[in-house]
Amino acid sequence: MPTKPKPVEGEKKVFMTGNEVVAWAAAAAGAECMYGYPITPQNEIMHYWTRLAPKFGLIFLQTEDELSAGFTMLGGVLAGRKSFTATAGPGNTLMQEPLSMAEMMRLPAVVVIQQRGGPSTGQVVYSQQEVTLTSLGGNGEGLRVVYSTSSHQDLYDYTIKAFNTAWRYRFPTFLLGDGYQGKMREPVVMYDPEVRGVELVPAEPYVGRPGTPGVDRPPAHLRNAYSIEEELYEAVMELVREYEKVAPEIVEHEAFGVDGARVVAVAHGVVFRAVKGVVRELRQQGVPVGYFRPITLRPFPADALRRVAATGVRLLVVESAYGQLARLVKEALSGLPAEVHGLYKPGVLVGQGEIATRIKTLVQGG
Amino acid sequence: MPTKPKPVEGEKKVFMTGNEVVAWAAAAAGAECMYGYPITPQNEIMHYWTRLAPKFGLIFLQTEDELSAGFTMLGGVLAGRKSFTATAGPGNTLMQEPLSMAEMMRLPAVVVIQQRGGPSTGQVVYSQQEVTLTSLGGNGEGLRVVYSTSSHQDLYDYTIKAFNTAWRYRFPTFLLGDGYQGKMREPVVMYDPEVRGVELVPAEPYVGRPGTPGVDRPPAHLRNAYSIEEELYEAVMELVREYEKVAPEIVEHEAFGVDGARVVAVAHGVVFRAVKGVVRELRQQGVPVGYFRPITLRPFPADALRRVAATGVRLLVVESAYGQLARLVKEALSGLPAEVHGLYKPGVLVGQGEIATRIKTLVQGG
Amino acid sequence: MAEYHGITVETEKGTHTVFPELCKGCGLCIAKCPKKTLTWADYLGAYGTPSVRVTNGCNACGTCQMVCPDCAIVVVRKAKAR
Amino acid sequence: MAEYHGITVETEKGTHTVFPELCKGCGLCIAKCPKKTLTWADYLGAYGTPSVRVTNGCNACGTCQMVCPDCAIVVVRKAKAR
Amino acid sequence: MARPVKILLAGEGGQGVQAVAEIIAEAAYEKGREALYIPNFGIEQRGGVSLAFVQVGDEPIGPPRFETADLAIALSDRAVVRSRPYVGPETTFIYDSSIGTNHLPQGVARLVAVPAIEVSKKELHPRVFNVMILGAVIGLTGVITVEEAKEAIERRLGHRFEKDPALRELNHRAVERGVELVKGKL
Amino acid sequence: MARPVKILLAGEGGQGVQAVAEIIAEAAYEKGREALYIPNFGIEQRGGVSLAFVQVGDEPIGPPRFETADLAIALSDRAVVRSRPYVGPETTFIYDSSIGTNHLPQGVARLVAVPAIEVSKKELHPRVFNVMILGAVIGLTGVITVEEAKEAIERRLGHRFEKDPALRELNHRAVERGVELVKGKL
Amino acid sequence: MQIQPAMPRSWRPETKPHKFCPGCGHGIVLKALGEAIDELEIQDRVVFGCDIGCSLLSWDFFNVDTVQTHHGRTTPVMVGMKRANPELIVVAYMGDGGGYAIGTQHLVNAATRNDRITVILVNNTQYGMTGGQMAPTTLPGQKTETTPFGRDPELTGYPIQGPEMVASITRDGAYVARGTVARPRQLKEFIKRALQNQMAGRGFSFVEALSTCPTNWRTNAEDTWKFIEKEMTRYFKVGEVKVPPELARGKGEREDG
Amino acid sequence: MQIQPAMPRSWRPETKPHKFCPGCGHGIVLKALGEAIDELEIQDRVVFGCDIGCSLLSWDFFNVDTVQTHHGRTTPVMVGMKRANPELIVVAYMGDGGGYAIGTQHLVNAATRNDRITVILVNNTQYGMTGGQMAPTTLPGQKTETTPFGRDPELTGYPIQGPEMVASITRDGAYVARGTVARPRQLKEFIKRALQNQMAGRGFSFVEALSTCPTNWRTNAEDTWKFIEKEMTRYFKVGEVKVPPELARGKGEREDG
Ligand SMILES: Cc1ncc(C[n+]2csc(CCOP(=O)(O)OP(=O)(O)O)c2C)c(N)n1
Ligand SMILES: Cc1ncc(C[n+]2csc(CCOP(=O)(O)OP(=O)(O)O)c2C)c(N)n1
Ligand code: SF4
Ligand code: SF4
Ligand code: SF4
Ligand code: SF4
Ligand code: SF4
Ligand code: SF4
Ligand SMILES: [Mg+2]
Ligand SMILES: [Mg+2]
Repeated sequence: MPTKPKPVEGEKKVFMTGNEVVAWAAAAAGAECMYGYPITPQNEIMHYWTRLAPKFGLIFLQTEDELSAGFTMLGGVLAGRKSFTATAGPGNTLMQEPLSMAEMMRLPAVVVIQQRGGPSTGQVVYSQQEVTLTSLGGNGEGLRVVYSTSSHQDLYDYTIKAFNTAWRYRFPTFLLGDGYQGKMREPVVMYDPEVRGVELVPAEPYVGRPGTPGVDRPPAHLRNAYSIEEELYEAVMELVREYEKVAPEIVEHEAFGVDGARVVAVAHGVVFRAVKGVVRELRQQGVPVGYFRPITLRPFPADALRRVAATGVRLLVVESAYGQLARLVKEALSGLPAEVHGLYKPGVLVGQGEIATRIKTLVQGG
Repeated sequence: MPTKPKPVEGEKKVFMTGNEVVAWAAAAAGAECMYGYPITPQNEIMHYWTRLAPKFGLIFLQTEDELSAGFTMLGGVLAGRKSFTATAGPGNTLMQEPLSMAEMMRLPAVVVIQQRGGPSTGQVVYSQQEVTLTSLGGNGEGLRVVYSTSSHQDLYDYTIKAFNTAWRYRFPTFLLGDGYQGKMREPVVMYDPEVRGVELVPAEPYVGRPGTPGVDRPPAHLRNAYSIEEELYEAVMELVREYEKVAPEIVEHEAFGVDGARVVAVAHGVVFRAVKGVVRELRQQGVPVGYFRPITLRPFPADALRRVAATGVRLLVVESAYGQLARLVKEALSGLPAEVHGLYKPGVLVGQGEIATRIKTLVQGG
Repeated sequence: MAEYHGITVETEKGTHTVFPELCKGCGLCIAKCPKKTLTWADYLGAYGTPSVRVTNGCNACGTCQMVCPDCAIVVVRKAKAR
Repeated sequence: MAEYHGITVETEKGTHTVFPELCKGCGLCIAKCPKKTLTWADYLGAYGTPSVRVTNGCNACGTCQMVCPDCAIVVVRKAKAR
Repeated sequence: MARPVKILLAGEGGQGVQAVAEIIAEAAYEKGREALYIPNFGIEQRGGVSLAFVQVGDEPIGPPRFETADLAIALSDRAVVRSRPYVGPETTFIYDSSIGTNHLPQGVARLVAVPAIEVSKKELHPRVFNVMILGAVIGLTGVITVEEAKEAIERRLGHRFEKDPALRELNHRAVERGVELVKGKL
Repeated sequence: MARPVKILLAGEGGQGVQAVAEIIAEAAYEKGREALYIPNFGIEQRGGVSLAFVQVGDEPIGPPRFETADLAIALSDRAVVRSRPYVGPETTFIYDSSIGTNHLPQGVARLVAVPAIEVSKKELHPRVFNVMILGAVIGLTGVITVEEAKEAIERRLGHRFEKDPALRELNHRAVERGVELVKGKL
Repeated sequence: MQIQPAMPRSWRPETKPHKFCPGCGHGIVLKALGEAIDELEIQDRVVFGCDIGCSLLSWDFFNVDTVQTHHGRTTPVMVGMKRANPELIVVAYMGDGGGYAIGTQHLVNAATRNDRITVILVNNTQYGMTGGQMAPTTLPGQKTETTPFGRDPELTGYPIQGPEMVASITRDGAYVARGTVARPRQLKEFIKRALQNQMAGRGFSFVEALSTCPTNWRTNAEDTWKFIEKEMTRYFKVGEVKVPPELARGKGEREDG
Repeated sequence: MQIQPAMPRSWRPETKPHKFCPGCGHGIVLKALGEAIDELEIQDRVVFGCDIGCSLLSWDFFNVDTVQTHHGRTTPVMVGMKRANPELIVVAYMGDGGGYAIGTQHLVNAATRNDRITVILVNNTQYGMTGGQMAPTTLPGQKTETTPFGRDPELTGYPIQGPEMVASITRDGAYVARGTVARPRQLKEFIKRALQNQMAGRGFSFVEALSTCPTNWRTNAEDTWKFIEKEMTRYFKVGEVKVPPELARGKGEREDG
């Protein structure tokens, strides 16, 4: 669609809510369709998208539920448009059905999750309780990519990256934020990806290519159902192999102060902001502490974390959930004698005071 | 309902399919309502239930989908009847929505999962790919009980136990089988639980108790939505505390030959049958190998497995999935230097030959 | 049961009582009153916004009571045959 | 494209061809034929069950062709004005 | 540990292999032995090859599907193809001599053609074809006796035999003829 | 690391605390400082107490919610109650002197009553009550200057001021009066 | 004691003022329901199920056993409950989003099965709780957060005709009506008849209530009434749509409020 | 070359005989669809979406781009596709379970929104693929695996009136009809008109096809025809239910097969 105006030209710094950032970033990433169902705290992504739509020729449909949002999204993908949706909480639970189809058929798609409190309706505000669901949901092996953001700049950068990852590798890709990120305002630099040298991976139609099927070209016959066990085994193993092949290209993390640390705090999302502040301050005070932030929760930066853990540090997982990140950490560290401690606050932000206290206790061997 | 005839009187040995076993066992456990939606390979549970229904005064409704099956089931539970449903694959994915409500509201419920191949529609036959989904599905912390069966006798015994666990502890309880178990025929002893001294935990109504609410008694005001973060935090932590308190009473496993073993194979479900045969035979041949079978996948028998792993054995996780059981194992063994190896065959049964070969290689240090 | 403190005004046709603790100041009653006899009050309602009060001309039709979503108005009509 | 091997019978009004490779022996055509001129054949169909064949009296109405779910029958009517 | 006997039956939808498998397993069970039977199934309601896995032994049976059959019986060309993954050097492989097949497995213990389709058509009745196969399995494995097979048939079809005693006779003859067919083939 | 200034504003739905928070954060941002603002929200669309968390500093802001405010302003009794978890020994706690409350926090750095409601009613107009509060925050924290506040107000309401210049005047007076109100209170 | 508010007996005074916004029609619908419960004297047998949507704000509204369920899922919860204990009189209370969007399959299938439950669906032409997005009931041209330039029927069709749809798939036992909070007395009568129909075991009972949402409509009281009385009724016809023959002959004729 | 089978050009011969059971009506419906595609010359623009249910067996049936989706979800997939590329002519093909049970919300809302898609729904009165359970379309007294003693309308109601329901919630642009495999020519005509209606951009097009399932009905050919022609038509009226004015005046009048 080269004639449409670019949603973001050049580069500019703005002050806005995270949900607005996502809407702009998706448009900047070349997304053309958003299909979605309202749920707090992601609603404003749809609100902004519908306002951008007429200006930039974008498509929007509010569907009848999240099942439909997910499946219409895949319809858009099949037709050759970069499509995405956004949801949260119980909507994320439902979203696993369409996303499991995307996994099996290896369809790209971008899903923004603004976590809220769970289980069930829970609360509409904030948590990190959708880590397991987003990383491993559905009746399969979790062959997907999950980026966990912790700032508006992340929201912008990784929304763009999510579209590229999804369309490059053809695994459904999630952007995992939360209600606080969605609703807060902070500065962010928006840019035209091309200005930064980020090439946008183009979308190709899966159906409706030129020519008559069976005459000029073979028909596209896309399926997700297999008749016998061995047939599916082959299909799944093929997916797994591909996933494991590309995982090293996708995986991302951020670490600080891990060399010589006695304690390394592991956190993601907005909790990471709290951890980062505490760790940097304690380091300045000379406390031997570092942090490790997985940016991709799936694939998980296991190798990098294993290298950190192998130095004999104690790990403290800090999260607004009851051990969901910790589960990924423990899996990653299998076979290593590293202690993994947890500071779990499902549904509430973890205070910097308690993080500091806990770290200090651990440093002192408590 | 003391006037109704007992579905199973005394004790008797029969030869039937696993799905039929489940229907009889549910009736014997005092279940009164089944609400369900067809899906292979669990259909016959409903088929048998509808045939038992008129004889034993049982209630059945085929709902419009699995969401409805789960929520009608919870309606039955609220009205004071032991209610259950059965599903598989994509149906299990959808079932997480109602089950997350049960978790939040601490409602008992029994859900039979006959796993099939995934992700997506996959195949309708067999797999162990619903371990993560069943143990940790939904937007929460996985506060539920999962029994994994590996024989018809298990199906009978643990169906009865599942109802008792659910109604005693008020956590939703899953019976995790698979299509092979559902469709195969083998001998099983059916019995009236009371004959074996198993007391059936009674169901109590949550609504419609005697008296006028607000006049004779407070009204039941049951909710799953909370307004602010701290309120939900308290509610979730209360659930977690209760869950952790009762977990030691619930957790179950089975082990053999682990003392002095160089390799311990870990497996559940029908794969365990294969592992058991191989391990017992190798043991007879003098190979230092044992097995560990988690019967509850959630809560996971972590302590027991840690004791095994602490002896320095190598573990081999064998499963018809790509590392789903292994993930639970690795989490459980956090901090221990035990090697966890995997023999993963998503969607197909693992052959005894390859299990034996792999074990021998590991015993020899390969 | 909680006791509410209504502000009762005797009207020609009966009494008109407003319960500021319940009134959220939505104005539905004012807009719906066929006689246009309701107006904003200077006492505040439940949310600290102005409540309502009756002025002259109320015919005790009860419409305001009926449409109030918060049961913040009670209109009592004088018994006719008295 | 695969070539099919039909068994063609000349009837009074035209030709009647059955493709056993396609025929699953459901019998829908037999039951629906207005002239009751179709019957089980001794050649087998796609699933190893008997296929069908036309007997005397076919009026080439094409009903059997129309209702066959597997396109296993072709009826050709002789051009009238010949 | 004594291993169970592992039998694979494979045929077209209408050939009745599932009934044979069920009868064998149930008869063994009734006789007090351990038994397990599982059909294959897939997405289609009809049209595929029908496989039946039967195991009979004296200790509880292990996994429901086995890697290698002791005895495999394939009754159509497609059935031969579908059986091959379950066939090994220890397998006795039986197939119907009337099916034109190029897919016979190599390197099995024994490869035996039996004219079951022909015999059932000519001597008995096509409808008892599968009962003859039952006889053949019994003849080859001895997992149940002819008597036990007859009792199992009686439990299944007794109500029909009431009305038509000749049918009983036909079934009995079919079992026996099946046993005969394979006599000396091992 | 220089810590940001942490401001909590709490009021009833109609009192306009979110607008104040937004103006402060945006003005700080425009001035090139780091700023973060987040409202609280819950299940109800209306009726609850409205909380606003604002942070202004010179380095990127940490978590969006803080444990302890440097400055907390509560404008109703319920707001006082909801603010208490965010109040500590370092907190300057401001409340409106007209609200009858028994819930004032103890052990804070300073506890200051300001007659904002009364002044806004009597001297200005109830609708600029929140602008006065804005002035008070500026007066107490200096996170932005009066000039910057006025510019921020201009960006928000400029289109309305075009039609009604008196309104601009009123708003400016309100900011200034807010600053005055707290002068010397620290 | 002074004059006290005329709350229905079945309301729970401890939780009043309730949690709905000023001028919200939910309050009027729930007053009608409360009065119907009082008049039928069934407070001890009613179970009230509320959806997610603003209806959830009524989870502690009544002195009646209450279950708050999931968005769109109140119908199946109440169906399962009623089938498990037919002595209960169950009310499924939901919004237009819950009933006509995410929960349509439940509504349609409960209606088809003629489940003996009473569904009260509050049609406020949008999604109240989530801040005012389009609903299947949104009027052509109406601005919502997801139709910021007005709902375009070319793109998203016309407002769904819920009671008419339910009528098209039910048989004689069903009761179907559309009321409005602008006529509270009639609305109460419809609700009462819907409950009576359930009590008589005849069948599925459905009342759509046109309702106000000044918060998301951004209307003052005057415009609120205008929207519900003039705009909404252009698309939604108020009245009984289907009345079982027995009920038609019985008491409880239509009254206008 | 000898006489060759009269397969529609758009069928894919490589996958024939197809995977449906002997006597399955799906084959007749798909022949009608294939012929309609041929006659309209749209093989290069059609995208065929099939549901889970026996309809999935058609995932490689046509020389037409095809997507097999999830149970009940074909409607949204095709809606999303059509909106993303309106040049495509999309067909959502599903069973009565997929359309009237698990996917009702999608059907109802796509109809309400007047989405420009064509839905073909095969009504075989039960769930074929899973072995013959009750569907919303099961006839009173009909035995299925989950109504082993016959469907009892007191417990589970009467067969759903799908096209009538769709008609009740659509406006002028929609095309709604019910055909039957017992009248293949008429069925083809209905399907053709449904496609034409989409091509003209008028609106939602819906054809329910009464269809046979000898496998689960356990009927021989004689009884199969009897059931569809005599039993099913007692509850399901064959014919056009809603025809856009433009289409009514146009070509393609109803023909009986
Ligand atoms: C599965 C799921 N999806 C979305 C939501 C978010 N949500 C909560 S209420 C609501 C809409 C409410 O609208 P309506 O049903 O019309 O009720 P109203 O608030 O207008 O009374 C939505 C979409 C949710 N809670 N659960
Ligand atoms: C979510 C989900 N639930 C259940 C199923 C199992 N399932 C597959 S097909 C089917 C029913 C098919 O019936 P229908 O839609 O009427 O199609 P038919 O086979 O009769 O043509 C069901 C319930 C599934 N695949 N996915
Ligand atoms: S309708 Fe009720 S709440 Fe609204 S202003 Fe009038 S009295 Fe107050
Ligand atoms: S009773 Fe009638 S006239 Fe009087 S104030 Fe109320 S609405 Fe107006
Ligand atoms: S209808 Fe077709 S498939 Fe069926 S028997 Fe006749 S020719 Fe064969
Ligand atoms: S063409 Fe007509 S008459 Fe001839 S066999 Fe076919 S159906 Fe019968
Ligand atoms: S948002 Fe609308 S529907 Fe919800 S409580 Fe407020 S006024 Fe009522
Ligand atoms: S089961 Fe029924 S619907 Fe499915 S393919 Fe067979 S006959 Fe057709
Ligand atoms: Mg609404
Ligand atoms: Mg069907």
